[in-house]
Parts: sequence; structure tokens; C-alpha cells
Amino acid sequence: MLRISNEPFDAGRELSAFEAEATGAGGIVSFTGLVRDHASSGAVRALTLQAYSPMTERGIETAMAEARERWPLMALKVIHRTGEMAPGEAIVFVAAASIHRRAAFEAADFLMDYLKTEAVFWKKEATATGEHWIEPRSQDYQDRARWAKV
Amino acid sequence: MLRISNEPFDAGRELSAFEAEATGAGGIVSFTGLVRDHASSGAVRALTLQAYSPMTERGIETAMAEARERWPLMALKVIHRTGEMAPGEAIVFVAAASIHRRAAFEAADFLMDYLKTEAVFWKKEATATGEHWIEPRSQDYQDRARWAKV
Amino acid sequence: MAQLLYFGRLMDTLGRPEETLTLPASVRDTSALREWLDRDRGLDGALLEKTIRLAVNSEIVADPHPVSDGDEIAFMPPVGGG
Amino acid sequence: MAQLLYFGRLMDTLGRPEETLTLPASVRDTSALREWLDRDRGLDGALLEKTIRLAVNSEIVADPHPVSDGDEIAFMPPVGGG
Repeated sequence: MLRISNEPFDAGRELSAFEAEATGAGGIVSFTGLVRDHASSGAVRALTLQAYSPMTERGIETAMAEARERWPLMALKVIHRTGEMAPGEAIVFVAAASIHRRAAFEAADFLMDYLKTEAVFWKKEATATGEHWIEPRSQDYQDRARWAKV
Repeated sequence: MLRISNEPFDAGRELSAFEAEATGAGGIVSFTGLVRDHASSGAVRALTLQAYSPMTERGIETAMAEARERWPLMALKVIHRTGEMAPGEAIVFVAAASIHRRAAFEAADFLMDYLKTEAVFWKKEATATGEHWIEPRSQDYQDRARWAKV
Repeated sequence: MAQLLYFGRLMDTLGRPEETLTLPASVRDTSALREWLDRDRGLDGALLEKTIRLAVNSEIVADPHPVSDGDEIAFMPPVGGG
Repeated sequence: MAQLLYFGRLMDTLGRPEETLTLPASVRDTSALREWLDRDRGLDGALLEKTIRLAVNSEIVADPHPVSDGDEIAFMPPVGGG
């Protein structure tokens, strides 16, 4: 299940709903990404996320299908905010359910690495010194490279 | 924060409370373990968890302190059920908050491996064929060995 | 008429999120489009960077890829969400 | 009097979760305790398994570890939660 929306969401409520769907799962891993309140250029006032529909959705759905191929998952969910957000608000929520915990951990980790480096979004952070577009860190690309098929 | 209790808990509500405590965190990883509904010996009727207080608490607190030493964490929470549970109920909840997601993923993963193989609990599964004590699988010990300090 | 979309920092570079224009006759592929538009707007190579990818009708393409009037062409700086 | 605690499957093996008894004079350490109790209850070596660990006053110990009246001694099969 994928949802991209300008609307704020509550990660706890999403986890409860996901748990109800994940019948028979032994373990659920969730990741919640939050708007940071501090950047190197000072206190963060807002973060703006831009998507390019339907390319953004198509890319995430392909990554979700790849996760389902690589790990035996009972359920999988991705929620991603777009538009303007305040510090502390949730940007992204990924949840994966499986019989064994390792599959759930790896699938959530894999999807986050995809979302950070390949998902079609652009991010702009507004701080006291102005607005700055943010691109992935080299660490993000290294994390993503861990999943390359050999 | 550690809580061991006979009372049922709601993972979604725990995640919301955790998020409120994790000020300044960029990412939160949670793991929720659920009572499985099927075992090799048939449909599961109940799972009973036994602890040995305060040894159980002391061990988990030591593992949490080790996680805080190994990764820069803003907040860390472990909830573990004891007593009798029905299939689908939550047994365990681990949440870790950090600035970067890798630390949060690894800390939650590390604590789950500890809880599965070293935390002082004993588990009994009741199925149609009777009651069976469950001990860690060899996979659990292998998972745990990943964190050995070299 | 082609529709050009400018994402992320290119929205600031071009001063707008999108525009509709008639491609010059000389612009038949994405490489030529990058060069013509960069020169036309005096961008000093901003559109020639290897990290800027182009999508034609919502598919990311490798240069040079044919373009023509009627296409939706997106200029995409490095992406990343989360 | 020592208090003996039997956890996990040992609760079933011993038929009770705990008991309080006076240790025989010959039982001065955990190795002797395992052997005496296993023989006394006819358990056929169940308490001698290497995977059964003993805790004395809530600290896991390595055999042989001194025990005496007044101690709380726990017999612990392999642990694991989650």
C-alpha cells in the first residue's frame, strides 16, 4: 500500500492500522522519518517536498514489488508526505511485516535506502539563512549500494 | 525506558508516545513482535512468557546501555509482555530514535537479537497437541553473533 | 509546443516551475535541448551537468533521446525523499 | 534452608516452580547440587545438561560455584524472549 499526500499523518495510528492488516505476521518493522529541527545552516523553519506524479508513485511501487520478491512479506506500506512541513512532523513511514524479523528489518531498510536516493522527490529546507535544496548525502548512496544484486 | 508487564499494550500508541519523547530525532525504527497463530505442531491457542525478576530487567537494561554506547540514540524503549497471550497480541516492542536512520535500524536490530537469545524469558506455546517450551532457533544465535565485538 | 518542467533547484535556476514553448527546428534531441536552453537563458552550463537527468513523457531517458513538439520534458536534479 | 527455582521446562521436569529445602551436608557447590538433586528425583541427567545454567542469588554462575543454606538458586534452561 502506497500513499503520497500533502496531508499530515500520525505514525502510531498508521502502525496500528498496519498491524491489523498483517494477519499471521510474527514481526513488524516500521521506520518513521521526521523533519529535523536543526540543519548546518541553523534552525529549520520548514521543509518542502516536491514529487513528480505519476513517476514518483511508479518508482516506489516498483521498489515495493522488488522488496516483496526479495523477502517473504505479509504486508508492506509506504506513506510519503509532500508539500510544506514543520520540524518534528513525519515525512515518511515505511512498515514491513513478515514471519521472521530479519525479513521485516531488511525490507524496511531496503525501502528507506530506495526512498532516500532514488525516489523522485526534491527537498527544500528553509532556515534563518534562507532556502536550500537538499540532495542525498554520499552515505545515502553507499547505503543504497548495499542492495545491489551481484 | 523499559517496561515488563502482564498487561497487553498497543504498539501504535507506544510509537506515538515514543515519537513525542524523541525530540530532534530524524528517524525512528520500531519492531513489534506478535504471537504467531501457527506453529509446526498446529494452531496456537496461547503463548506464556515467564521472566525472572530482577535478573530479566537487569539484563535488558545492560543491553540498552550497550546500544546507547554503540549508537548515538536520542531515545530508546523496550516493552515486553509476560504471562499468557493470545495469537496476534504484541509480545515485544522495541523503538530507537536517532539523527540518522542507520543508527536507529541497527540499535533496534541489535536489541531484538539480544531479546531473542539472551533476555531472561522462557516461552511455552499451547497448541492442539499440548504445551511445548520454545527455545531460540539456531538462526537466532547466528543473528546475535553478528554483534560480537572483535 | 513542448512542455518543459523544472524540478528542485532548477525551478529557482529557471525562475519558474514550468513553461510551454515551441522547440527550435535545430533541437531534435535531449542533448541539443540542454545546450540550446542553457545558452538561451545564459545559465553557464547548469543544464549540462551530468547529475541533471531528463525525462521525456515521464520516462527517464539517456542522452541523446529524441524530443519533439507535444512532449512533456522534465529537467531533474538528483532526487531523494525520506 | 535454600530456595530452589525451576524455570521453563524444568518447572515441568521437577513438577513445581520452586521449593525450599535444607541442602545435604555433602552439597557445597553447584556441581554437587546438580548431581545430588538429579539423582534424588530420578531425572536421568536432566539437570546435568550443559545448556542448563544456574544462578545463585540472581547472578548466573559457572560450575562449581559455592552454595549454602540461605541462597536462592535458580535452574535455567536456555533463555529467549521476543
